[in-house]
Amino acid sequence: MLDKYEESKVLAGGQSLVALMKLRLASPKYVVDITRIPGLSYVKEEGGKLLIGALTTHDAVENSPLIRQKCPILSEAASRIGDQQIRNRGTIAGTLCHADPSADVPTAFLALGGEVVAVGPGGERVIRASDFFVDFFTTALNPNEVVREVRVPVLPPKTGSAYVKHARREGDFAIVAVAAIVTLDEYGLCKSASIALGSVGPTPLRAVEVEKALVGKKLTDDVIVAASELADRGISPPSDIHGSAEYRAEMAKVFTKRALRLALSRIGG
Amino acid sequence: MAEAILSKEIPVLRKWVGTPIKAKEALRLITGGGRFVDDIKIPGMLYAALLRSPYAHAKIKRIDTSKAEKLPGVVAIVTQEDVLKWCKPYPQIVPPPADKLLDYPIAVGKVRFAGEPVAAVAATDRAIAEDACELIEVEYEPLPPVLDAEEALKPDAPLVHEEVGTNLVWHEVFDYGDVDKAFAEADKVISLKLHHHRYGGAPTETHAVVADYDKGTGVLTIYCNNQMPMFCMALIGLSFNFPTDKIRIITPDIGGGFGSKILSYTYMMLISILALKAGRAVKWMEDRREYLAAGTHCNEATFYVEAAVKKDGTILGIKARTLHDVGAYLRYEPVGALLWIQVSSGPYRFKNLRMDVNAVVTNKGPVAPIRGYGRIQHLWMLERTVEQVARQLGLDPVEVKLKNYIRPEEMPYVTPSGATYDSGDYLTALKKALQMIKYEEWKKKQKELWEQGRYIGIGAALFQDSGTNNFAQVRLIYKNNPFSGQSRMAEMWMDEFGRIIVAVGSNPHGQCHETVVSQVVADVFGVTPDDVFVVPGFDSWVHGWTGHSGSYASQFAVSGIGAVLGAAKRLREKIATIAAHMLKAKPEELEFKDGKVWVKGTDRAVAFWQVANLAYRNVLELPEGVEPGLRVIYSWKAPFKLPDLEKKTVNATLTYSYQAHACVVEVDPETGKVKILDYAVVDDCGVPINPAVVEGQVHGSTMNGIAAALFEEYVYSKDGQLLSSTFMDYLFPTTLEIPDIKVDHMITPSPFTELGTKGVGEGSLVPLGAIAGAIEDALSPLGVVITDSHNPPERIYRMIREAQKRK
Amino acid sequence: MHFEGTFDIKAPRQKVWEFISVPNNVAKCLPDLQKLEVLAADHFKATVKAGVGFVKGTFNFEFRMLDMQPPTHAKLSGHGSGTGSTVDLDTAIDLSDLPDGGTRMAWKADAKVGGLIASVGQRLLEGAAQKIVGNLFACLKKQLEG
Amino acid sequence: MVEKRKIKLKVNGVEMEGEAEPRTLLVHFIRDTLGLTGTHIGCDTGHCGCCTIIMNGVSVKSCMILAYQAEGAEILTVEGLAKDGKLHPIQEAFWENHALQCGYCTPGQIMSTFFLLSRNPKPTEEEIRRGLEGNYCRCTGYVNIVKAVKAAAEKMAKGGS
Repeated sequence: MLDKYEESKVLAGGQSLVALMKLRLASPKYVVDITRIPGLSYVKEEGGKLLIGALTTHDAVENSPLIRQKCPILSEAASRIGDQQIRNRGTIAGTLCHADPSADVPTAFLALGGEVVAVGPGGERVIRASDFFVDFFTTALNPNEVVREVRVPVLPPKTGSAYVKHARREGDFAIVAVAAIVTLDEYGLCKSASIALGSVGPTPLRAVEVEKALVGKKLTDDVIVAASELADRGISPPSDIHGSAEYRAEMAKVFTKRALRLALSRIGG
Repeated sequence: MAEAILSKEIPVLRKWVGTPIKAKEALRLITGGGRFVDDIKIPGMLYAALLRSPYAHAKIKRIDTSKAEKLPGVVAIVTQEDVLKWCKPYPQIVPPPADKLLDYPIAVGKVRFAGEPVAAVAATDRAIAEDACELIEVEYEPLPPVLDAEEALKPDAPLVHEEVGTNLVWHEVFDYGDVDKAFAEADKVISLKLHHHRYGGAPTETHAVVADYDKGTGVLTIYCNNQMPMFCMALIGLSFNFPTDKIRIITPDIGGGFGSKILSYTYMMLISILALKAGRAVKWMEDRREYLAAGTHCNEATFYVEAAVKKDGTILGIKARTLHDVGAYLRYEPVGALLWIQVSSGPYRFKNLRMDVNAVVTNKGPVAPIRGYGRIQHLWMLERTVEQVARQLGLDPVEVKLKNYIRPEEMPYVTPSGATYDSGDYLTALKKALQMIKYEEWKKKQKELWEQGRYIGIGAALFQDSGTNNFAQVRLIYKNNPFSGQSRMAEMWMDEFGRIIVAVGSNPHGQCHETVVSQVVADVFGVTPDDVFVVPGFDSWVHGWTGHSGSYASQFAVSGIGAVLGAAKRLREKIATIAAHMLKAKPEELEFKDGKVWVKGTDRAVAFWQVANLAYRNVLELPEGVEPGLRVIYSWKAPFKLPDLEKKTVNATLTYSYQAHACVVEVDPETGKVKILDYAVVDDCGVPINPAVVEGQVHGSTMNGIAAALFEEYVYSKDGQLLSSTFMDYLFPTTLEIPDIKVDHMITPSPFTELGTKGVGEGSLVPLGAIAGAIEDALSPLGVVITDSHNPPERIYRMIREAQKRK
Repeated sequence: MHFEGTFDIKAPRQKVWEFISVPNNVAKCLPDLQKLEVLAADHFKATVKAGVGFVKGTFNFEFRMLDMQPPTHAKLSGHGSGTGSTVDLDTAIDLSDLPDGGTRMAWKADAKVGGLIASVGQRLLEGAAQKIVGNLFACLKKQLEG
Repeated sequence: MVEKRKIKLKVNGVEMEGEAEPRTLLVHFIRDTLGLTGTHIGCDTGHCGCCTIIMNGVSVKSCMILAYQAEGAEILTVEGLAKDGKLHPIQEAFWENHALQCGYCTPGQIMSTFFLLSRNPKPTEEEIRRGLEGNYCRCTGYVNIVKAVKAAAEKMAKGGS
């Protein structure tokens, strides 16, 4: 159907799109409201993954006991979105497809190495987080595809995660946001580290250099501090009145450090 | 306390005055029954949208509305041609040459700031009107914009108004005491350059107008949310080619103002012209982007300050050169550049002051009389200066302030500029505020915390909230300005059933005038506030008004209540005369109680309705010479004098409320973000009529100040584009940014007002002073000096980095 | 906003010059060209669609080729409006020979954006503008070599 | 111009219907078509919360929803709170605590409080502040609003509707 209506835009909650339309920044010819499609709001566990219906609201993601227990960083990111009314209406697929690099959930989603299930005329396909975000407001979805389901891994034991953001006001888009997930091995060394940065480029970005500097090491504070210093590698932050590119680059380091400390402090036995 | 300030002329029982009764107007507002301009619907009403300039400075070469006119639903379009047909330029209050400045409700020939209206469309719905705006073709010739006051004064700077020939629209030097002597005798001279940023009122309701032209009667009714429309009437009357006797202005409930809703007279005229052209009623509701872009920002000011001081911190004198960036048009300016004269030495005792004042036009939004208008900039400058005096002398800022404060026994105190501070105890107030945040404990903790790398700072400041202004002060801008003083009109009547009704010429928007008036009147007539009906809103055909009427300059408790008391006295006397006749007693033997007039100490009484019946229907039984009816008007006039144009002194305001603020902040040294850990306010506005209303005003002005200090700034790009143009970037603080605000009160009655009341409301945004001081205190180990009134994280971060480099 | 770049084209300078001095060729490289109206050899109107992702606006541009110094230097200046915004674009192109017989094109572009996009799009504007301008010149190169 | 379409929904317990264009916002539909003007508009970008209503049990900003999306919805606006002349405890608490001045943001504040207390009857101060984050107020500094929400919670615990 999206083929039939060129220049159409899917509305999955509309907490971003409607605002842009009101400002007359976006004027799609057609708006397709999918919020009424039944059965697209759920959270379930299957094969080591959490399967989240496309239309699950941020509020539901924030408060889902399953997500809080098995993938707390996603709830944490969702809880930082806008305000209660926005979280009541906005959906997980909506914010992912909107692909604003300063939004909260996309950054956590990238760090988690999640995936989306896209449906189109040609059937279904799975797109990995690392391939999903293409540019500002641009994803790997074809114009005739919609997201049916979002999948994130159940975090393994000895894993700590944290989503932190630097913003002028609580609910604002981040000046810099960091999602950090670290897993320790039985010797207490860093088995894996996944760090994503928001608001420092056209899409959320993985802080690959930082991750490399952590894996295999004992995560002393010195190691964390040293690794965080690499957070400005390979980013291209925008400038606005709340933070210049240089400031964002510095804050990327600071908040990577803070996210890592917090994540580490959260690792249970 | 009460005794001292009991009215001499009328016995005001203090039963209701001073009681925090529930606000009468709140009932309709909590049930969705409030009526705001946007709620008004008139048959056949059209909806307007404005096309605004994308350029900060450009010639308008051509406007082509033909495509827009063809759009179905479009009824009328107004551009510069229509405006020139309907309007003369607005009168200006500046001396030549700036008095030649041409200002209209819409851009004529040239746009002078991004967001200036260029065309207005009326259509059958708002969306169509907006579509039509997109179809209007405007050919611009971009001109280089000038966006900074100092740049604007350079000889080669682009001219905002060619007809004026300079961007310097007003310059005056005010010299009080012997400044040169003070500087000659100084142990030390402290010099600073300071910048006070642009922020705004940002009421939750934006500007709105419904203009309804009735062909039959020729009457033009303007529904609006202007907060002093009858003052604006002077501007409208002098520039609008429409008979003033046929203009009726109505303000229903108003969703906040904070000074920014004083300048909407340009919109009142523009939408009226649209309605006249369309021949139908037109509604215009401003959207938030328009509100933020179109000005009504506060005065942006740059200060070059020098303070002459003694080693012990005694301030001998201050010299300041100030540059006020007033934006593209004067509108209410350069009053904002003058109003420091109400608080020239702030709470301090120094007598020698030289102010070199400059008002400059730029290609930014025009400024407006925002809460604390003109005084804030000056009081903030004094506060920064005094704290730097302390720091540069190695003294405690709090000690230096207390040392230099005016003493309570010196009240009433005449300032260098001739203002008379009526009453107050600044020292006690500041100490109280400091106790409320546990100043001593924090001072002790502070040192340890610094060692742990935590930057905690304490700030304290006291600003006056000067209320009830004397318009004669504008004669110090230009001697020919034909206004002076301050006045208010109230009308009061008892209907034939004995009910009391009051109409006051004010335009309240949260000040609860219906409530406080009914409290005062209830005490005069010995009834309850529920027995007194205060006509809501404002209607120029119903409410008595003078050219000073409106709600502004913290004064209703003085001027409005002054008029109400006067009217109540007249009505009471007339009722007493008739009642005395009915009771065969002398008026002075009577007392008013429970809806009856009694002969004191007896059980003889007549009910109000019986008196009213005589007055309205049974008129042959009225005593000799008493006119039928029970309806009176009273106009109150403040006891002001004209200024001394030689000395340039004036008693610019009647009352001086004040607030002492103290706060504790923590600065995150890695990010520059400031967190408020504790905040306390001590307020003294004389005798409160309704303490709950007063406390609400204190909370609000405190939030306003916190917002300005840490969150809200109008930022322009180097091309003159407003970058903080939505609530995404103009950071209105929420419940999560504003801390709980502790408030305590002092009551020092004003000797100059009948009930000892003082105006309250502007609270003079003291947080600008207190928070700047607290940040500077927190970062004192680094020697950071706060020179800007707005301190967002990146700015603080950079100052910290630079300081660390220096070390 | 100021952008600039340099790239080499495998084509002789005269050919490059002849190509870029023709409105039709230049217009082909404008983003998502909707409509082209050539008014003179150095003067044309173009309707384009530009933006980021689905946040796109339609702009009506008027371009003029100025200061033409064949075959070394040319200026293209355009004014566009749309989406409650205005765009003023000034580009300068300098051509020089390369030893291998190719041509080096050095370009500069200054863009001023006003109105809605400038005031609400600041976070994205610079990146977006850079892409659009970059693509324009990349496209010229492609056409000349292809 | 796209032609209008009829929308049916339940507002404050009453079945209502009216016509709207595809681009009509729910808040305009409620105010202009249904004539319920207690719900206000304070910005263009979904920040201020003046237009907050309860839609299908949750608080939403009616300026961020298209009228078409409300087809068949159950909506509660500030006009629907007081029952047969008796104020809702939240309204009483706002009045008694002087939690409003100009009153323009108040309906939104009250509807957000309604949702907050429906989900969390005994909120801490922090939870209250978080719950009302999406509702701007310029007059009160939020101090008395937070007080009022606490008071409302107590009233409702004592079994006031």
